[in-house]
Amino acid sequence: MSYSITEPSSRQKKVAGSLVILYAFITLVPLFWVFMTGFKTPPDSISYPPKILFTPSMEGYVNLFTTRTRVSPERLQQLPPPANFAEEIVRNRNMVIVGPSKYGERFLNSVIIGFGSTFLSIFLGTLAAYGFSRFKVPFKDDLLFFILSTRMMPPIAVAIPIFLMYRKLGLSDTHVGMILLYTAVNISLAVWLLKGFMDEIPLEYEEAALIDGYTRFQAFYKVVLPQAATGIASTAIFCLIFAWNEYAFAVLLTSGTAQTAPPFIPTIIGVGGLDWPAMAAGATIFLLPVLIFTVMLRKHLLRGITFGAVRK
Amino acid sequence: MSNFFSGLWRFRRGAWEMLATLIIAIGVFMLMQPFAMWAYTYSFITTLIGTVMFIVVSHFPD
Amino acid sequence: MAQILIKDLRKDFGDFTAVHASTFTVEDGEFFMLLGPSGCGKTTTLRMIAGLELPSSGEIHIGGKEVANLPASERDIAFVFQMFALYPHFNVRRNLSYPLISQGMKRSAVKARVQEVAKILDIESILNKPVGGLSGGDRQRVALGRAIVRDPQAFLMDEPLGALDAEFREHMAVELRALHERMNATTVYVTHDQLEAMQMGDKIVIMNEGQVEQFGTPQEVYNTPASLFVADFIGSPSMNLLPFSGSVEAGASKVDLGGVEFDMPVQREHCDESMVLGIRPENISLTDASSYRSRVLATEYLGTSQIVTLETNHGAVKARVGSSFDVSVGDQTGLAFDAGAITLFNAQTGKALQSVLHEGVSTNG
Amino acid sequence: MADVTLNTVSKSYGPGSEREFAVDSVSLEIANGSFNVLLGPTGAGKTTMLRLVAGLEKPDNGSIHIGDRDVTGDTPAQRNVAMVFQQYSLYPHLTVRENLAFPLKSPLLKTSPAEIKKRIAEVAEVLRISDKLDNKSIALSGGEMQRVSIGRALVRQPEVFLMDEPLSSLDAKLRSELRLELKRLQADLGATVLYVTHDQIEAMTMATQVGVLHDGKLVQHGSPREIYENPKSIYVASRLGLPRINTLPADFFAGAPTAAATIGMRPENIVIDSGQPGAKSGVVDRVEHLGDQTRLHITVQNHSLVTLIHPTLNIGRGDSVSLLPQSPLYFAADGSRVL
Amino acid sequence: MKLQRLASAALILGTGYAASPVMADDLTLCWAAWDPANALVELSKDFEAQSGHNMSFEFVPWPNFADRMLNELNSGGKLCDLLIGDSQWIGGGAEAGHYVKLNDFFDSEKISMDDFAPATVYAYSTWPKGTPNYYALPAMGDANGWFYRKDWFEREDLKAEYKAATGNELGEPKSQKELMEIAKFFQEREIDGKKVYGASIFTERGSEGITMGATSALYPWGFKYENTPGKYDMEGAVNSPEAVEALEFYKGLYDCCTPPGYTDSYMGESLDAFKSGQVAMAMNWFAFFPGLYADPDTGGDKIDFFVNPPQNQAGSTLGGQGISVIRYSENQDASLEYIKWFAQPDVQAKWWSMGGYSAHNSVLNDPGFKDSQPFAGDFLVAMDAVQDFWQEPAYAELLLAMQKRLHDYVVADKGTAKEALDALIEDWTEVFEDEGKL
Amino acid sequence: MSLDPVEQVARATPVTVAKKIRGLSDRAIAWIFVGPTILLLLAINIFPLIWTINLSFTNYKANRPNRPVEYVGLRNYERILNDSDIWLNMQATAHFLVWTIVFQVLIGFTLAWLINKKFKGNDLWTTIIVLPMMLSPAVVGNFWTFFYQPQIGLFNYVVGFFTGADPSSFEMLGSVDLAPWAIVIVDTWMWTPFVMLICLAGLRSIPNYIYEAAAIDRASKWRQFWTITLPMVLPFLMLAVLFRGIENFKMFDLVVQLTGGGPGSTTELASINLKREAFEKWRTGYSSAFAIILFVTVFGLASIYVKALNKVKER
Repeated sequence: MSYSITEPSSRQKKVAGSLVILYAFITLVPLFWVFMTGFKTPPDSISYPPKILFTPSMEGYVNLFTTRTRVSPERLQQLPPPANFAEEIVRNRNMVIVGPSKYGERFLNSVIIGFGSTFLSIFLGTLAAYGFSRFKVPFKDDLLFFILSTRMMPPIAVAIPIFLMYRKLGLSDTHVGMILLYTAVNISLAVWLLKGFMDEIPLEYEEAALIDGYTRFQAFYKVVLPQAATGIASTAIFCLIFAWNEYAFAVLLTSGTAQTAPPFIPTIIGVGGLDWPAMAAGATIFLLPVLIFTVMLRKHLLRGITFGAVRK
Repeated sequence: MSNFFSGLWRFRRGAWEMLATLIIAIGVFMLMQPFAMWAYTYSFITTLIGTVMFIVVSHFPD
Repeated sequence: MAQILIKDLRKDFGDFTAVHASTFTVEDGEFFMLLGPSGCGKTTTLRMIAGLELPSSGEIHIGGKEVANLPASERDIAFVFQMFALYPHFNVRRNLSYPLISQGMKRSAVKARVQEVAKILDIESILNKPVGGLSGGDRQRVALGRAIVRDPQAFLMDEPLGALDAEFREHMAVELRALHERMNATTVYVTHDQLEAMQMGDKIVIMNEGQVEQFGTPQEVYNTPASLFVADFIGSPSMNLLPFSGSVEAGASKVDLGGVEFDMPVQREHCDESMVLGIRPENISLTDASSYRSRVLATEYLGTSQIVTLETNHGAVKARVGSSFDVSVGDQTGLAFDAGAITLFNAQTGKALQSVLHEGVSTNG
Repeated sequence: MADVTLNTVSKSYGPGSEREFAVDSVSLEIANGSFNVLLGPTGAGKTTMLRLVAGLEKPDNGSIHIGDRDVTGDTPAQRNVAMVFQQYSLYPHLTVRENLAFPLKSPLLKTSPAEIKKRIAEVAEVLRISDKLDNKSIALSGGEMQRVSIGRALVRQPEVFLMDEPLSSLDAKLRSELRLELKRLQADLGATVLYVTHDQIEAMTMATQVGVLHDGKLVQHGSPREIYENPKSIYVASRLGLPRINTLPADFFAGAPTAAATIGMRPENIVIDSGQPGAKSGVVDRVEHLGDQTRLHITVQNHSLVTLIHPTLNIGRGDSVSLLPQSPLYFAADGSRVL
Repeated sequence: MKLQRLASAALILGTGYAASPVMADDLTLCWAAWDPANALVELSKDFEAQSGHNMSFEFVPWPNFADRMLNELNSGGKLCDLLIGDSQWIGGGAEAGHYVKLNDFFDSEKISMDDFAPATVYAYSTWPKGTPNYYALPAMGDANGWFYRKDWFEREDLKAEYKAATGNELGEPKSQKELMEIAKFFQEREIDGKKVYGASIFTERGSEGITMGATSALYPWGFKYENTPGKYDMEGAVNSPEAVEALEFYKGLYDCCTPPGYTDSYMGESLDAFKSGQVAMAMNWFAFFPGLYADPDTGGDKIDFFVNPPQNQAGSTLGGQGISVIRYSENQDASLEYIKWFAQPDVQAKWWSMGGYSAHNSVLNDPGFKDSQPFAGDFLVAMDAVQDFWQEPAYAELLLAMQKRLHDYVVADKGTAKEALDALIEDWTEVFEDEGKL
Repeated sequence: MSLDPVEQVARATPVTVAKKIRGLSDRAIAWIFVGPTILLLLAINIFPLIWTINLSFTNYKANRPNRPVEYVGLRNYERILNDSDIWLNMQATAHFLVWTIVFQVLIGFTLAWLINKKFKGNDLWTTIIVLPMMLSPAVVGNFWTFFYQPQIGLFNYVVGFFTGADPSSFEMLGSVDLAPWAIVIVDTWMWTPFVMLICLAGLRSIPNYIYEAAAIDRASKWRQFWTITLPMVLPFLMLAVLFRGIENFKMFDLVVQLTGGGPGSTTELASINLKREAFEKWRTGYSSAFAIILFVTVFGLASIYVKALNKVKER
């Protein structure tokens, strides 16, 4: 019998485990349902009672990536046989594909703006975090609070002046505008997180480098950066996820050219038969990277959500 | 409790921050409570006072 | 206060055995040291006595009552943790009251008792302070206070000075021992610091890899180590261990070390395997009269004495000589050993060979 | 190698009125090739002094010379000193070899790859870490790490070695081993070393010169023996020696000089049962058998004393003994030595 | 290394500019995402072939359309070169200068507004209303109408049952009240083993849905925005007894006869309810009718259409849009070229044939028009009696106030119809006061 | 060691480098590092904020650039703070805020407490539970509207399955009574893991020896929970509550996608109304005042939050 005061008994563990697993299932069911819906046909997706078993179909994905138009059966007859499976699925609904949908573009926008702003926030954030971590900056605490508080601001409220400013500067609905904006929002997280990571790198390393004949900048570059690499990487993922998921700014400040996926996905639904499978397919593709990143991040999750205050 | 009052008297950060926090909390409560319209009307100024006070007193010595 | 009796105590963690069948007795009122390097099972032993771990097998008697399978709360012992384990969200007074309130004592009685203990430990002035801001020493006192306040049958202490800095440790050790003199409570004290054990303990148990190596008073353990491990572990610098091969008969009183004969205590045991000769640094004298030659490698001045490191045919040997003794690096000198202080070990088993000197040496008590 | 001179160097920290001197106008000459230990408790200013010499801090006042160069305003890089830190001086993201090469690759030295290789090989040989060169530095044991740290300093061939408690994070056995090794290296290289510690054993065993610091001031500077046997103040006397020196009012025993307020007696310098006149009798509270020595805790007229006796003497608790000081040290009321 | 970083930073910044549409001859047309838009894509292929310009399209679903496009216009965005914007936007578009004034262009290209149906020109093109200042070319005529399950209406058993229950013949309703009667008849009726419901109507909260739906009841009852046009005297008009009755009727229709879950439904949901066979009747814009008719499952003989029934008078809610050139566009010439092309009678004819509702007289007045599609005749009838919402520059404020008051009353059961309309007058008064019009 | 070291250094250090190194004080370097971030934030946060304050005293409308702008003093604030409709928005916000926090704290703490039992595989399940909070709220809101469809939706079906009620007999999003709870449910599903993670960190920050000490001190499990576990997790819990409070006070994306504020104005949270005022009605001046009110509230809460953050950090 192995027993200790602080170690729960195996029975306790079993009970706790099963309750947690039960909750995990509650967590998973909606996600799983969305994933499945992506492979249903539109009629299957709205059947009552909801179908758990169904014949998988790529229709949702085809609809997601194409724009289609309805043609008369007569004309359908005259068309050459379908060139690919997508065409075939669409023809079955009396339609033809007229071109790609905007989803690809929006997804690409998400990627560009996501990575762009992440890069910029990490770049600026690393510098600032190093500055705050290592130097006596006047009003340091106030500056840090100010930086953090910018992240707490309601996006809609911030968007009002930004909208006017961007209109003046011609930055509305541009990638640059969105990258700058997301950078401004993300930089607080980046500074706080990275400062935490850098505080953990003992000062001695840099001092050793200084004595060894390196300048401050070189010491920063050769000694601090490599050691902060893990921290920088996880901070980057956090920034990326934020930019990836952001909706309010995107819906208010973009309309097409630089529009990201989140405001776009709800509009996939279409008119003339709500296209849930396409929406689900869009959501699935969009959520997948975040799911993967979350699993990668799980060790740093806590730091990320508490701005580095709580270490795990 | 007596610590709290002497802290206020001596302009110590802890006590004053507590007070400011309290005022902010009251302001936020007034903003969102479902009981009295007048409380809603004066919520903003209460929160504003609390917040400004917090910024000021956070520079008091510990 | 009570006697603690440990019998065949064993603890397994899965495949790993942390403590092998240990047996020893802590007499009533004794300051008892559990000494050993980290991972030797001393803390596990202590935790089993406390009831923080349940033993895999064996018996623990506290004050005549078999408690091996009772939870900690029913054993009536107090425990002082290495990290003090003060409740960080309480002030000093609440920390001290906690065990009393837990066992349902009346508030007024609690207050009086806390005051009393605070007086003993001289911490009355900090009773209302949060424990977070206290110095290491004060925390230590509060932790002790929390142990004392209950008036338990025994105190168990897990490296209580380990978290203090070196300067303060010395001071607290004296204070702790003085407290013991006053209260005379049975105390089991775990440490990895041999000096601390020697300084404070009435009795010492030395453990290694879950096994009890030796049991005895500090002097016994120092003078007559039961094994190579103990010889090396106790003392600073530790015992010089000179490996040699040869054979020793029971009754022999001389040993041949690389052609030089040394007197030694009369042996009670025969051994013809490879052996180790153990001699403490202060039992070596530098004299040209000896034919056992060596060269001085280094000298270290210590004020009261100096340590001379010498190169011999059997490896480096350290000798402790008077600080005024004139010796410098590179000198050639002979070495003489104090005949009564030599211990021979069987190099294979690591055990000391029985001799006149080693009568009564115990590996369990 | 070069000698180092500190000339009334001061350094203070803290805001306005609460400014405290970490180093208070210290002048010190460190001879070329000497092993200097700065000894003092936490907060005595010893690390600050080291950092001032390294250039990691700028002094408020005074000047620092290395060789005949005034380096007071120089950056650490310009001073050509090497420093071994208490811990963390190895870069965890680099291998041992890269760590050793790091100082050589600095923009100041820009050593050629061939030269780097050669020097690393030499140093690794000296420190017996040749087989560890390609390990990640975090994969090393504590002792190995500290050796590599020293190697990083050696490879530079600097003018001065600065060491900040390099052994304090190691366990006792390893510490005594490395102590000897360090001493040997220093002697072989003839290096100038400035070494900071709070461990009196390290100070006594390694130093050619010990500087005792107290509240930012250098109280005494001399050889270990000099400091132990001839302390300038009661403070210095109590820094060295284990157990600590016993202090009693000067008139406790007859024969004190008039200026003396305190008499200091090293534990080994108290004669037990001498039977001579002037001896005071006390009661033994506790006997500590430490093997190599036996300590007696004695109460003499409400004063506690610790003495050392030979382990073979058979004195037990409650015995009464008579005590007489042998070559005692006398101190004035301000703590200074009365000769 | 540092240089590399800078370079990549510049690259990322650069993509922002590179992605902006600056290439000439590449026109973007913005519209709502619905059936007619797909038709326009097909139609525009001719333009691409003729002009060499490249057309791309930005279609936004209706619930987001106004939001997104007005945002785009107000931010001075360059996303759209051409915009088919809602009729109510004309005022704001003209006043804030989002739209290019087309008079000179029309004159020089000999495009006459007389060639288009007057109601559409009035509603879709002019600002101030009724003056010859044109900011758009009528592109898509539209009104709110109804369609129903002809197959169910024609089932003898149901007909008999309906007759027995109400004493009337089951057929296209002739009045709003009859519409409700029919809807009640179908509500929760079991047809082919499936529970069906009466009617699907607009209840959407976010954009304009419930206003468009409720005005389809309000107009036939005789609802007026003002007592005297142009005076903004709303008291007694907006909350007239007829208006109150009409609103109560609409709520009644919502409460009695709509399928569950249709609390926030607009065009998409309406179509969905119909296509999935849940409802007997549904309200929607004429624009969808070609698509509905062509639907293989519920179209063809299974469907028929009727104009929004009159009550005290005939009245339909106006939809439809004109096409405008955006002033921020860098391709205004090419955009105008598109409009010129689009205004040609034969293009307009093709437009109608492909599913778009031309407003061109040559199409509408064609003798064959009425019978060209089952809903063509209804369309003409509807367009004769259309009314539009406020066409004020502050229309959004007016609309959103109405959305709130109507939804609060109809769906969220808050207060009475009178209270809702009174509150609406208050809201509107405030808006007009801010505007300086009161 | 052939070269004199002094010589060596002197040769290796070019004069310009030496000067440069000497020329840049630590303070200058600090500003080089910190400056760009501060500048960016000044440009994209502070300047606009000041602008907003200025606008809040005007009757400006962003969709009417040609209309004369007048300063109206505090009129916008007066209107907002005397508007009972906006007060109702605030109450809806409060309902959402209070209940999400209550549920998230209860469920989150319980989950953390269970996970802290360290059963086998708890890491894996924790990661799975955490997934929802990392997702895009807009997309989450969007697909939950699908689950909430009365006839075809999974939610109604599951509830119907377990309670026997007709799934189409209730409308989570369309009914005045249920809609406020519908958004609470989704927010709880999404953000409970957040509270759980922080509670877990709190629980794990309690060293085992504290419990051992308590056991030695003869405290019962019950007493241990109330006197040790709870008080020691409390700062963490505060942090979670404050953060969720701030986040839900400014909640927009999730609820917009779920109900859009409906039915009627039942779930019209402050941000949703603000968006309507600012970007649909384009009453820029008025909504700037509204924004400032939200700003100040959030800023006040954020100050408290940072205070709590530092408290936890000291652990």
